[in-house]
Amino acid sequence: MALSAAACGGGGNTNTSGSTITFAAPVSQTGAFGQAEGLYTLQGYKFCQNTLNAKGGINFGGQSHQVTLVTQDDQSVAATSAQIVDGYNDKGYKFILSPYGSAGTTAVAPVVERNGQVMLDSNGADTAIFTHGYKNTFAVLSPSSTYVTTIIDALAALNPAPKTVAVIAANDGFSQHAAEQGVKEAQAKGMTVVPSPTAYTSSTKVAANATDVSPALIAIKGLNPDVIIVSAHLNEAVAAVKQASELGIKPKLGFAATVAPPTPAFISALGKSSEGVLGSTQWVPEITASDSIFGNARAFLTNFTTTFGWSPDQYPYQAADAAAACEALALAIEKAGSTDASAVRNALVSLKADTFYGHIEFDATGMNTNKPMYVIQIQSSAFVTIYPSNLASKQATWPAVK
Amino acid sequence: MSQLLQAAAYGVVQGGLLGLVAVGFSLVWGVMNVINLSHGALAVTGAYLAWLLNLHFGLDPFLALPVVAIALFLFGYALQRGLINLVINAPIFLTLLLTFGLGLVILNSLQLLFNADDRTIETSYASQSLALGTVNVPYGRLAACGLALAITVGLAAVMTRTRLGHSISATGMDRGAARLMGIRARHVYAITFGISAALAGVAGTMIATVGSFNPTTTPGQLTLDAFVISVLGGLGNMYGALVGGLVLGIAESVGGLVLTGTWVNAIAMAVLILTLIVRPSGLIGKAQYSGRVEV
Amino acid sequence: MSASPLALILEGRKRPGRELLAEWVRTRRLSNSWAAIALVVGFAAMLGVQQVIEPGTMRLLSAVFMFVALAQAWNLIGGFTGYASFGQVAFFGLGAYITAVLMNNSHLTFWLAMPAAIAGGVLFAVLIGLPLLRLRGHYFAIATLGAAEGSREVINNMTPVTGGGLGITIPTFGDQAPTPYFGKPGFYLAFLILAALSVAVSALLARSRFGYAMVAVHEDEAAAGAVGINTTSVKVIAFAVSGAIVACAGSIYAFQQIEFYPSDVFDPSFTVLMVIMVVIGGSGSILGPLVGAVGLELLSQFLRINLGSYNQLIFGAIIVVVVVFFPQGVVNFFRDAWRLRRISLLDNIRRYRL
Amino acid sequence: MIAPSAPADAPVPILEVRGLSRKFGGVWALRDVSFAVAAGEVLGVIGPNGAGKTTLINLITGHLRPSGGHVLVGGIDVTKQRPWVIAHDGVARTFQIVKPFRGVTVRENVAIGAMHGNHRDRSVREALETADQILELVGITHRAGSAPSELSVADARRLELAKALACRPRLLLIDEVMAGLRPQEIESAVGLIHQLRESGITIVAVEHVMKAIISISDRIVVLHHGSILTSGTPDQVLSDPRVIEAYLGHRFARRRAT
Repeated sequence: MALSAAACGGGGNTNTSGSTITFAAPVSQTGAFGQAEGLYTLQGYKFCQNTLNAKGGINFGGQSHQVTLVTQDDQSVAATSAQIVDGYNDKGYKFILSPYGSAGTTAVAPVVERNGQVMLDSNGADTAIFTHGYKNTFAVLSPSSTYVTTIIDALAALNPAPKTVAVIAANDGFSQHAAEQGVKEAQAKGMTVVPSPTAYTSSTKVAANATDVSPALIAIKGLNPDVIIVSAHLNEAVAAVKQASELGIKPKLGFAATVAPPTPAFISALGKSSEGVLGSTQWVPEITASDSIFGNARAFLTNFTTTFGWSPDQYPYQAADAAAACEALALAIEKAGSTDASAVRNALVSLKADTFYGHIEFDATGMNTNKPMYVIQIQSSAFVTIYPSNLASKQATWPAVK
Repeated sequence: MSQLLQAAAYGVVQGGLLGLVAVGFSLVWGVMNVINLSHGALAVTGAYLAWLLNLHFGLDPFLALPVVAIALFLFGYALQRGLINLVINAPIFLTLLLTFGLGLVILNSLQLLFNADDRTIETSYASQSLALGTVNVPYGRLAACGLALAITVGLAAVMTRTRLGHSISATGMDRGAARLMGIRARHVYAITFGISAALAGVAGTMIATVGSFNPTTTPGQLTLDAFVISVLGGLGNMYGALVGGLVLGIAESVGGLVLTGTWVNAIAMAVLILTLIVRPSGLIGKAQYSGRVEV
Repeated sequence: MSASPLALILEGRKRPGRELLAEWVRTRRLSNSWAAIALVVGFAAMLGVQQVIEPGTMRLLSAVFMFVALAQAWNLIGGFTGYASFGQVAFFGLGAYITAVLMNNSHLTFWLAMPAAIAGGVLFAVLIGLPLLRLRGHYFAIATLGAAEGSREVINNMTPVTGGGLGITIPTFGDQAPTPYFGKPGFYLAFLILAALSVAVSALLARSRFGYAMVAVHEDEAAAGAVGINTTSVKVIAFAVSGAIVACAGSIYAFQQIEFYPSDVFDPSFTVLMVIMVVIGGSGSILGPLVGAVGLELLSQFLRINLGSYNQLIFGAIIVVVVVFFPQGVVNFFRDAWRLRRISLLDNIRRYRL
Repeated sequence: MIAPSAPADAPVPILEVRGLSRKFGGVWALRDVSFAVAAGEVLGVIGPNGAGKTTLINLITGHLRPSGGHVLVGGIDVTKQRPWVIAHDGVARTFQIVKPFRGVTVRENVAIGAMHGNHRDRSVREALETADQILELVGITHRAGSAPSELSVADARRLELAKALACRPRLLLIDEVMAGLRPQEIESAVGLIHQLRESGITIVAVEHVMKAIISISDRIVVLHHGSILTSGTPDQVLSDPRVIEAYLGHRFARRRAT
């Protein structure tokens, strides 16, 4: 079956089969992201490829084109990702799906730009990627600047809303940018940021991937913030929750963190201590839009989790990002009616599509404009959507700490 | 002030845990002149073992310690006997490279077996803490610290009072002479490495209990910590690892509070380098093996 | 005093440099110039290869060339001089950041930024070399490791200048670019030249008085001092030349990458790879690091491309096997085997086992 | 600045040590040792194990730093100078425990001395030529291409001497080059030292082999517990009852008597 969203894909079942189209991606199979975020991203790409092909591939010019996914391990090293993408260019692979993470995507973006390839960014959220005027990189996901602001918005909507928050941030681009915007949002909502609004750049800044964040926690001990927000990746967030308990630091209302809580690894690393933690996420299964490939968000979740053996309560959202990136590329190719990279790029610029991932539309910098972020809470070891309220599946347990 | 006290208290218990990580590493380095880059991987192997025992049999991590220690001892013994002894007389780089390769094999196997997710062993007590006024001392790290102290004292007693200990230190100081005394170096080395692996396993179990671990970033971090601590404390000194661990733990905790950002890490390295320049034998005493006879 | 042969020897010759140069030119033969010829032929061959390969393959080979330079650089201090630095990546990161900061913040051309990076590498080598090269063995290793980790943290925290953990970008697009981007053929050439220069510098040093001084320092510093070798300056110069090469590699690498973070260019695995390449290839020679770098980088890429999740596991296992069977390095093993007309891996294992 | 102790018109001694002392931990290895060596002289230094002989050499060549006192070479104070500076002043030495450069051949070992020592050869090629001449002089030309580890004890000592000679010293300090050698090897070594002396090199020889030291020395200094017990011509020293009693022991005394 063809993609319904495509304007020119009228042929449907009668299409003859055309040449296959290659989507190429550097993926992290070993190293820090191997068997973790890198794997989830790869699963998302694979799921997209399989589903797409089962539904008849990409249709244009009266032919249906199957998609081949080509991947190579980048060992979780950014320079290797870039090298792989250059290698793909030799083989004529113009359609690139991003590696996992901001560092890898940042390294690949200029390569794609020079080679005239097109990249769909699934999991690189650092706003820095979009400030260099790259024309060939398009991100389906929301940028880093929204990760903490959405948490603040969710907190402001809760009852009781926090009056004071503390922000701990890792020393990496993604986390610092997220914290910066988050602090502004908190102040706009009338919250007090302790120990100071710039603490995330000094006393509550922690090393990226730190497993000991006690100095930052001690810096806020005694200040009794209502909520502690951790703008960081998994290691730092896990350490923050554990060590806060060790140090007798109890936020009055609860904990929130950016990318860590909506990952199964967060629950496995914290066990019961993960209960009640809020986390911002790129995708939730309650999203209402749908498309003809994956169906709606709930159907995506059901089919994806069955295919790869995940629990529907704990799913890796990175896979949804990946599948959405892959889908956006397919839609653009169909819209362009061609496998010419610049035609596809132009099609991406004007793409407007509703998908299981929500509305996809790119602005001049390549960001998915107006895509909202969502907030989940961990309840009984399951991700529960609590924000925005129209998508909330359950009430938030609030205050989260007893 | 109360923040400083809290930081100091946390630094002490954290330092004990760090000492536990380093004690086995320091032993192997001192006795065999081998810098074991797979030490962190062995610790994480122990952590997975304790985690599995907890997951499937509900075994408390402290009760799992003997099982982990014995299993890791046997693994370590076999590694030394079957592999590391093959290049033990080679220049230091070779054992370094061998253990680096070994570490890659171990941690990639773990990653493929258990995936790369962070794991923890959940207990009802480890993340609780003893409140002394405004200062909280976490039980889990306190226990780990006590364990480090007990193990260090025990190891020192073994080394100074038992036949085995004498064999180990004699082999460490002069292998040729030890051989003349009828000590089987192959066996003694294997036992030494086995003990070190067992201690690594114990440390890994404690880390799994008070924090979390994964097969990708934890091993390298632990090996680096052990490396730094062994040098700080003084090589081959039985109490060196503990002292080095405490120094590092307190410095990171208090320094992290006083200095903004992550400058503390830069300062820690500066302290390390200064220690090396001023007192290459470590912060306490003279190194036991400084007069080593190389054969 | 009689003019006995001994007295003549003891008096020594004091010939002018011009005479020595003339003699050097006169004595050039095929037999004593083969290394230089091989280098030129190799360089030309790689230029030829460039004409027939795809740009992406050029990038892969650029990485190989870079590791050739890095391995040669490490070999100068770790192999010849016997000071195993575990912090050479500090020079790499420093070179990368000096280049990026100058090109990004000061809009300086690469042709000034790269020499500045090299100068920075030399300066840093002298600054940390003077105190640290007094330490021996493991203590030097751990101290240099500390220096590398420490310098990464300094870069990480100098946010206003370096961008800190937020990374840094070299402007390469449009009229913002202080130097037009080289592109893949350009970087292939840049790394090839760097590799060839590092091999040439190593080979020239190895055959010079300085080369013998490095070997003497490696074997015995007291004895080296007794025959008039200024051990301090030999060590510092070897460290500085090594640092200069690594900083230059870091500089070119930074320009090639465009955007990077401190953790990318201070990654300790760069140092580990340098050590592995030199030791497995055969330390203290010119060919050893060359063979080690080319062999291991190609092997690592091959495994990465073909073995998926298992590639690092197999790579680790290969290191273990090579260390056990070729403890003196592959090149040294085959050289000895050729000399003795006898190949025996068992002899090899017997040599170092307990 | 140190004033010369000799009268102004007397020739400056090539080596002078003044009040030289060195402490290890709390123990004096050498205490307040003073003597002078005139150009062209051969000075023997004897003493039992632990008397401080090797420490004395290490202090003169800068391999150890003195706890007190001064070393003057050709009237110039070189106390606390680094070893290579002293080597460039024309002072060469051998090591009691031989220290060859194991990574290179015997010939290259000697060449390293030739290219870095006092009158430095300016190219490797020249240094290798010099090495060949010196190897012939000390009689190990046939081992030129060998690795140092393959040498016999006697040849290793010769190599040690060859390395020192390659530095073209005006003052040569030899530390027990004859220990453990067979009688005929000692004889040839003695012959070589005589030859060196004739070519104008001043020699300070620390030696255990009595017969050898007597035959080569103009004067002998006896060290005991880090201090000078006595000094004088070989005959004076050997007939000194303190030396015979306290140091040389009864066996040697008896042998002298018969």
